[in-house]
Amino acid sequence: MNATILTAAWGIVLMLAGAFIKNKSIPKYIAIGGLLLIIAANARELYTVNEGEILFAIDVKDMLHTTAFNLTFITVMLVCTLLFFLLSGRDIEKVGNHVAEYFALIFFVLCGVCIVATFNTLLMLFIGIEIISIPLYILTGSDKRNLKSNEAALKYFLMGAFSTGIMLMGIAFIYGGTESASFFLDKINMGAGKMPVMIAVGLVLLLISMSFKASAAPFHFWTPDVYDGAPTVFTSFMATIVKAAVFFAFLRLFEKAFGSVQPQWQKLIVLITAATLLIGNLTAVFQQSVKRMLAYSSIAQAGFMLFALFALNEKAKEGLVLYTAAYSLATIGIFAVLIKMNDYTIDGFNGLAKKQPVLAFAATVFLLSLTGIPLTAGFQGKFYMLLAAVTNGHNLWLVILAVLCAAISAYYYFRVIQAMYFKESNDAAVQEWDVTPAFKILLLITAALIIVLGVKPDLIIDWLYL
Amino acid sequence: MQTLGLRFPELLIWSPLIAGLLCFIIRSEKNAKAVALFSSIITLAISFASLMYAGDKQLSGLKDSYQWLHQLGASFNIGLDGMGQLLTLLTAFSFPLIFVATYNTNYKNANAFYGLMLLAQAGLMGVFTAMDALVFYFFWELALIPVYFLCSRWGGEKRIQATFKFFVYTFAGSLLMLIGIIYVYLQTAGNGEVAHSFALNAFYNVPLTYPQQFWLFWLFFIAFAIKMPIFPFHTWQPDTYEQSPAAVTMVLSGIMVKMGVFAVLRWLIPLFPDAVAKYDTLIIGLSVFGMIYASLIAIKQDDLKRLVAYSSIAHIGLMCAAIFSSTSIGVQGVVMQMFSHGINIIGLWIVVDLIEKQTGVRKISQLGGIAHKAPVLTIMLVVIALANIALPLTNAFVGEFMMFSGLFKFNVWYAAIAGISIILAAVYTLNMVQKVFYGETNAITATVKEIALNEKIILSVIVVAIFLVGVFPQPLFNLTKDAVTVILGKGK
Amino acid sequence: MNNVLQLVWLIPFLPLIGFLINGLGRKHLSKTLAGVIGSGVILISFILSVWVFFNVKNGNTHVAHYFDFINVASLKIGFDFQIDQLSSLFLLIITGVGFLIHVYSTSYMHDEEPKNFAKYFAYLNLFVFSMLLLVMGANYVIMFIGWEGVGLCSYLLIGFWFKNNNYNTAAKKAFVMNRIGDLGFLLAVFWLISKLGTVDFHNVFDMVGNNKVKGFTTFDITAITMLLFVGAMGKSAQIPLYTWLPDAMAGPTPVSALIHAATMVTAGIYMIARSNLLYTMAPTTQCVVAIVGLSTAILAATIALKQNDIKKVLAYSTVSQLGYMFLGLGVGAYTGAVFHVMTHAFFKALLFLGAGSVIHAMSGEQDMRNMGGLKKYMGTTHLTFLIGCLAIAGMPPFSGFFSKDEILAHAFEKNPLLWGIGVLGALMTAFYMFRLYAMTFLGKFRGTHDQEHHLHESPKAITFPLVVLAILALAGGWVGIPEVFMHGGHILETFLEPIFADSNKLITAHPLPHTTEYLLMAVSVIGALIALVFAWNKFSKYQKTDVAETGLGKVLQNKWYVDELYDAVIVKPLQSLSAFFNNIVEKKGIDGFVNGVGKAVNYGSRQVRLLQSGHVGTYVLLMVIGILILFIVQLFL
Amino acid sequence: MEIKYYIGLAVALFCIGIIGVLTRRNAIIIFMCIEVMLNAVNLLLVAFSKMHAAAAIGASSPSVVSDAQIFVFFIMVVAAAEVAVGLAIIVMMYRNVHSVDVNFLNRLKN
Amino acid sequence: MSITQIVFWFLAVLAIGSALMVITRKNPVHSVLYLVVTFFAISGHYILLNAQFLAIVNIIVYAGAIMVLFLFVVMMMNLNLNAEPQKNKLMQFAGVVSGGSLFLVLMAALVKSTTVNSAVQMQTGDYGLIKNLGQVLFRDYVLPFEISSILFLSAMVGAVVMSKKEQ
Repeated sequence: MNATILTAAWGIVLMLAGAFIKNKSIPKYIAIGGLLLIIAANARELYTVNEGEILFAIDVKDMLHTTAFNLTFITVMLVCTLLFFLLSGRDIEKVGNHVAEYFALIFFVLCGVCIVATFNTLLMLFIGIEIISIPLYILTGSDKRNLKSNEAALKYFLMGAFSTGIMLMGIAFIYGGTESASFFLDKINMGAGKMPVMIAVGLVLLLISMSFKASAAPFHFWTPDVYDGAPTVFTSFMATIVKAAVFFAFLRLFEKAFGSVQPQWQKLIVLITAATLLIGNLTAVFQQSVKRMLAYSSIAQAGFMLFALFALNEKAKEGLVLYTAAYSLATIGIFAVLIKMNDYTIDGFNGLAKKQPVLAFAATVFLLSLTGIPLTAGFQGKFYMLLAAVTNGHNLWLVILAVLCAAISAYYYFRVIQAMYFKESNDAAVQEWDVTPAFKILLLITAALIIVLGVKPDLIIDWLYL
Repeated sequence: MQTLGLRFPELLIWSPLIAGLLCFIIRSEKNAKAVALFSSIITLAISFASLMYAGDKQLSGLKDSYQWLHQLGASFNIGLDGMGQLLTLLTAFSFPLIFVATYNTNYKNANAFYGLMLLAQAGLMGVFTAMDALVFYFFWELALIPVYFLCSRWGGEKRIQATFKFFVYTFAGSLLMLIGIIYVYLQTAGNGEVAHSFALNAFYNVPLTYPQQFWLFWLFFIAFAIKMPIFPFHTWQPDTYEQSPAAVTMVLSGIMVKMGVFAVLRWLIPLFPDAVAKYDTLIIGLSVFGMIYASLIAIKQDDLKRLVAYSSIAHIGLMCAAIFSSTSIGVQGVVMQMFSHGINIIGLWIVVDLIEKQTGVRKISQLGGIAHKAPVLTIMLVVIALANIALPLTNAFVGEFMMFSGLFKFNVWYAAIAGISIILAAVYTLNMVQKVFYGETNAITATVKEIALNEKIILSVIVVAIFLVGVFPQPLFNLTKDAVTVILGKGK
Repeated sequence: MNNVLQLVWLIPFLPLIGFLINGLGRKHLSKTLAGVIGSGVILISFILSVWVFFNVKNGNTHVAHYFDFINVASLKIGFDFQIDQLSSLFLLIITGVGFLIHVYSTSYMHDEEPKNFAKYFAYLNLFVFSMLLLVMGANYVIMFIGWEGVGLCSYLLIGFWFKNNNYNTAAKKAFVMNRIGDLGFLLAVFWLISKLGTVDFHNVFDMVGNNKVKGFTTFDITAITMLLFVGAMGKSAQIPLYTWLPDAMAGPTPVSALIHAATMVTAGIYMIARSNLLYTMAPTTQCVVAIVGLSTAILAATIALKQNDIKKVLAYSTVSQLGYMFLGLGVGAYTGAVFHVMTHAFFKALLFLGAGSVIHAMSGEQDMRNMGGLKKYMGTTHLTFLIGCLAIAGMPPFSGFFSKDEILAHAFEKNPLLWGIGVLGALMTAFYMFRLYAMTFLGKFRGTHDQEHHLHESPKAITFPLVVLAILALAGGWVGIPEVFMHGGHILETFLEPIFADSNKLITAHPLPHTTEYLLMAVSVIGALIALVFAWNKFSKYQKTDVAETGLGKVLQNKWYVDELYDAVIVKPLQSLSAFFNNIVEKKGIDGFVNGVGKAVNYGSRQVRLLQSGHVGTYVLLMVIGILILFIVQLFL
Repeated sequence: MEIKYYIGLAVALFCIGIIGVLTRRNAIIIFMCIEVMLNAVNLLLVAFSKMHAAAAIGASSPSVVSDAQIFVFFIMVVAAAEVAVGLAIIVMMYRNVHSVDVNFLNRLKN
Repeated sequence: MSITQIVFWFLAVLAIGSALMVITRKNPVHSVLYLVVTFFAISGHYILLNAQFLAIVNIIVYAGAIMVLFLFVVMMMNLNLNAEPQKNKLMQFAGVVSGGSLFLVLMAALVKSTTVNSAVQMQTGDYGLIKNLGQVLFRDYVLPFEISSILFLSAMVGAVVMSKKEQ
């Protein structure tokens, strides 16, 4: 709750700052400061979650429901955002003139993230998703001169709006199908037993729209183009925090509202997961541009995250938080490195280890984490997901498929590592590196975080059940 | 609180790990070399010291040491039983050898090289001491990563493809094993606060139904088979050996390959007795065919490294077959042979490396007459080669003798067919000796000089070890007897 | 128990020491020193052996346990030595002949440079060590250790002059063929382990003899003995594994004398004599042994008829003589076989050394066609050589007569046909030996002039062993005078009695009537005599002709084309098989598959990415199709 | 009136919207089709609310009806916001390429 | 056939028909106008369901403000008739088929569905009146209301960022 309100408020603050402050580098500091504040507030709420004392005692009619679980998630996301600001803040300033507005929009998105992490009624879900999407349409198109950016924005917007329509249709059918005639998750949930057709229809439609937002196949088509077209900083943000939040919402919705009838819709998840894993990994193999490769890899990772819905048990929930944390950290890091490159193709990374050992090392850690090598957070995430899936016990072939796809993913992640360490840089033109010592240190910190999480995932998981 | 003496398992992991990280930090390459050598000797000392506590229940770590991932009932549980001690000893023994033998080779940014080597050592130590499935898996993967970097950074011409194939291959295998581990874990009965447990003895006592065993078996076996490697999962090996730098090849073939064999003994046989009973004929068949197959291919090889690689495949095939004969004598032989083979093959690699360094070629057909130029080298090589073909009174004889008789107990014909490989081994080994060392010198080998002192020392250490173990194997048997009985006790 | 049998370990240990000293110090030792050390250690162990022998003669046998070699899980293999009549006898032969040959070598190898000289003695000592291990071992494993050890030494010594690749190839051939035999031996050992759980001689014989073990059938015995015999085939150069021995002549001549005539090749006979009980209990095997032995004897003899290389002739004659020994074992004449081993050790060593001396004199020339008339140049050599020839031809009272005759007599008991063929072989032996003798020593010299002017009698170090061996070759047979001549004349038989006691119990002995026995001897001796005289006359006036051999002669000269046959039937197919594995199965098949997976992924990726057409319309269409599928799955399936 | 007619009507409009999205290339028209879809939803929600009103639950707790209608209200709000942004994007694109054809820009593919 | 039903069918046909016109017209301006018609028809339905507030909002916000905005943009770009090159026939056909089959699938599933109560309360019921809705909106739904203000802010910022000229 604290975070929800404060993020919104800080968004407005930044918006106004944009109106009055002309200096381009100020907004970043305002944003970082605000974010620290918000994290503190949220952390306090998390500590005192059992006493239930919060700064803003608004009676929200339980439309937003905060527990240690989703507060922890929010904290993780806010921390990731902080890292994102710290690592890529300077690059946000490079995108265009409206720096403060960009930050404001990001804060609005964060507000949406908080909402979808805590929503308790379909209305809030809808609004949350929208408040995430609309600023993103803009951020995607924020590089106005760049046609790629335009195209990405247009595609994203049209398809996003389309999926919104589908989601609303789903909500409508759910509403019509339940005797309780309510949008509240717990009211929708009507025990085991065959679901009425209307609920089923609504469920499928919701599933589809959420899969769209989570970029799960076959509703992933927007992802590569948008991630590729959007300014890289914002891609980094979209691909990590936003995606994570959507997944969290996805899980929350289907666990609270449809958890009791999971067996009836699990087959859909199986189909989607399989398709996502295959398409994501296969397509990533071919890519020559690292940026686009990461876009596809984000789809592939989504395939793994879908195991949370496939399993829908305690381990799955813990796993999702862990996975999103690991994935976000690594992706933010790798994008932060990517932004510094002149040449986004894999060959552009050739011999990076010689030119920028620190960047190369950090990038290696991130990539290893994404591959899921032990001692990195990525492994813990994958491990929990597999654990959850095997615990669930059905469709073990899907698990096998998943690990084989993980092996494929090693193929494209390691291509970058190979380029950095084992290939000689071919371009004679020496690029000037906009790499401050602070940046390097931050990268190393991020890498360290990943390894710490890889060794002791308890650090997060213990918070979930405060 | 354990006494210091019983912290040996941890020490065995920490000392190379810390030294490895140290190597990365220090800039000077000379010092890195020294640090590596020094730490590896320390590790050796620790490992020797740990022998004094052999068979100590506390040392064999069958009790929780550190809480770790407590929600999952995993704990950082490591210990040394007889088999573990033998293999940690092998690991600790090999690394100084390797470092000294390659002391004169100068790698570019050597500190990274030695750092990674030591990390690999730490990983291997972990694998051999793990008493907890999750810890085991962790180290199983961790041992792989540094080796991957070593190979593709300092390797030969086609290193990137070769080692990458190797990496993905083994990675896929171990992920399958991870699924298996998780599945078994979910069947285990945990203690009070957690539902399940990853602890070794929990795994040993897990009740698995027949059908479960039959498919779980494969999840584990494929991972191990790739690592060992067993025909037909072996094709990564010759390429990798060919492409890797000598020191790494030694680690790979000397120790890493043993990971697979070790894992089969530690995890596969005790966990899935019925599956083993069901599939033993099939797998022994594969292994035996693999032996003949590899030996025949070895005859055709013109590249020294590939030849040794294939001969190693043949030897491993025998080990695998002997394991699955699940006779105590056969398994005892395998444990023995893991140690012997490790030493011998490292010796072989050292010789191969020396030749390549001096002549710049590995093609058998281009070499010849080295015996005139470097008699000491020749004698050493001949001894090691003879050990490689398991001549009596060399270490390999004992192991192979027992493995064969175990195999024979299992099935006469398998033993007979497998026996053919010892003839073939003689053929290709002696061929190699003749073509490379005997005959007249040629343009390439004319310049060969006698080997340097450090190499002499190393090789003689190896030779002494070969004969020592070959004549007095009994101490090693006493060391590992109990471990074997445990394995097979579970297996029955 | 008196102390000497406590010291037996010294007998093999001393040669080992010699090996180490010569081997490690080979750079620093002078030739003389190396020679002295090399021969000295053997001499000492010979003296010890004599001592041991007389102890044993007083019925003082025992098994000495030193340490556990392997002792795990119901398998207990000790590092034990067994000292009894058989082993002590062999000890004598090995160390005795061994010593003489060492002495001989000191002079024969004198042209080598010091470090090779020392190396040579090191190898020789190592050989003696392994040979002693072989005969002293108290169980099959220790025996096997020695068994492979001698194989190794023969490999090293054949390839002693390793510059010459043909020699190396010969050495390799010897080793590999031995390995084939060794495999048989090993399998037999495994069989014992799996069935009896022990490999100690006395346990095994005890269990089997008084069949204490349930389910240990005649089949097992037959199988084990057969496999052991395969081992013997390899080691003792019997059909089909004999072809390595002639090639082994590449080694220095003393080596041929020691390893490939006197000692190593008789290991097979020793092993079978050692396990005589098993063989007696396996008639089938015995029959096989007899047949193989006999046919080897004949085959080798026929080949020897046409060889011109002096050492090759001796080599084939060795093979043939070994054949006789196996015939003896096959017909149950264990004593006879061992007896023949002994006498053969004497005269064949003698012959080889004599040949060596000739070659030495001819400065490396080995082709008899370039020799002749050496009689007047080298008296001692000639005389001793003649004695050797007479002995091997089985002329009474030379040693060969008694031993060979004993074997043939038993053969006759078994089956007259065996005897008949055996005699035929004996005649051939006489013939080719005297062909050899005549071509070498009689007639006029056919070599080049500088060879002729080099010709000289060899130094003492060479002639001394010749003389000693000649005496032995002459008198060695008198320890085994048949009953018919002198009652209780067969000292050897009585000495070895305890070894073969159990077998003899099983063999129903029906001794021949004395008349028959006289007849048999007469026939063989007269036949041999005729052959001898014929050869003498024919070849003493041999002239070099360059008309190529034709018909059978050609076949014999080419050794029945056996090598070619093996090459075509075994080597070539193996080569092509491995080529097939390497090029097709490995590269195309398995690796092809592995890489194929990678290629498939790449291909799939190329195809899948086409879905990403970049058109919103297509995307939405695909999405809608996805929606449709999900609906159908959810609502109608 | 039977609810199924409303369902039919709404679904029909919804599908027409989808078809429009599928068949047209003019960004603005596609956008309008999406608006049609949204309106179909609104209609359906209102119909459902009245259906529940007639049911027992409607009698017991009347708020359920207003819930749905308020939801519709919010949908309209959001739609308005979307229109603002959407048209801005389209206009921006038009500024750059002088076309509103969604297939005109096709740099991002594969 | 009561008057309600007649009205319902009339409005239904009107809505669907004009919707079809929206997606078939070449000229964007026509499409916009037909869309307005559709909205009016739907508002009619609202009134029929006695949800006056929504009916009004629909007309004011949608048919009014939003469509005007559309119209304005279309006019500004003055997209003439053949501005839009036709999609290839295959795509159009596929689109129609898939959309149509989606409709069929949904209906096939839904007609045989038993809902809590098949009858819909027409004309009566005052929940849809502004007074009630207003109270609910500002009592229970204050949070979403505020949040949606944030939504609007972001949309506003967005519009500014988008359309403001870079200097």
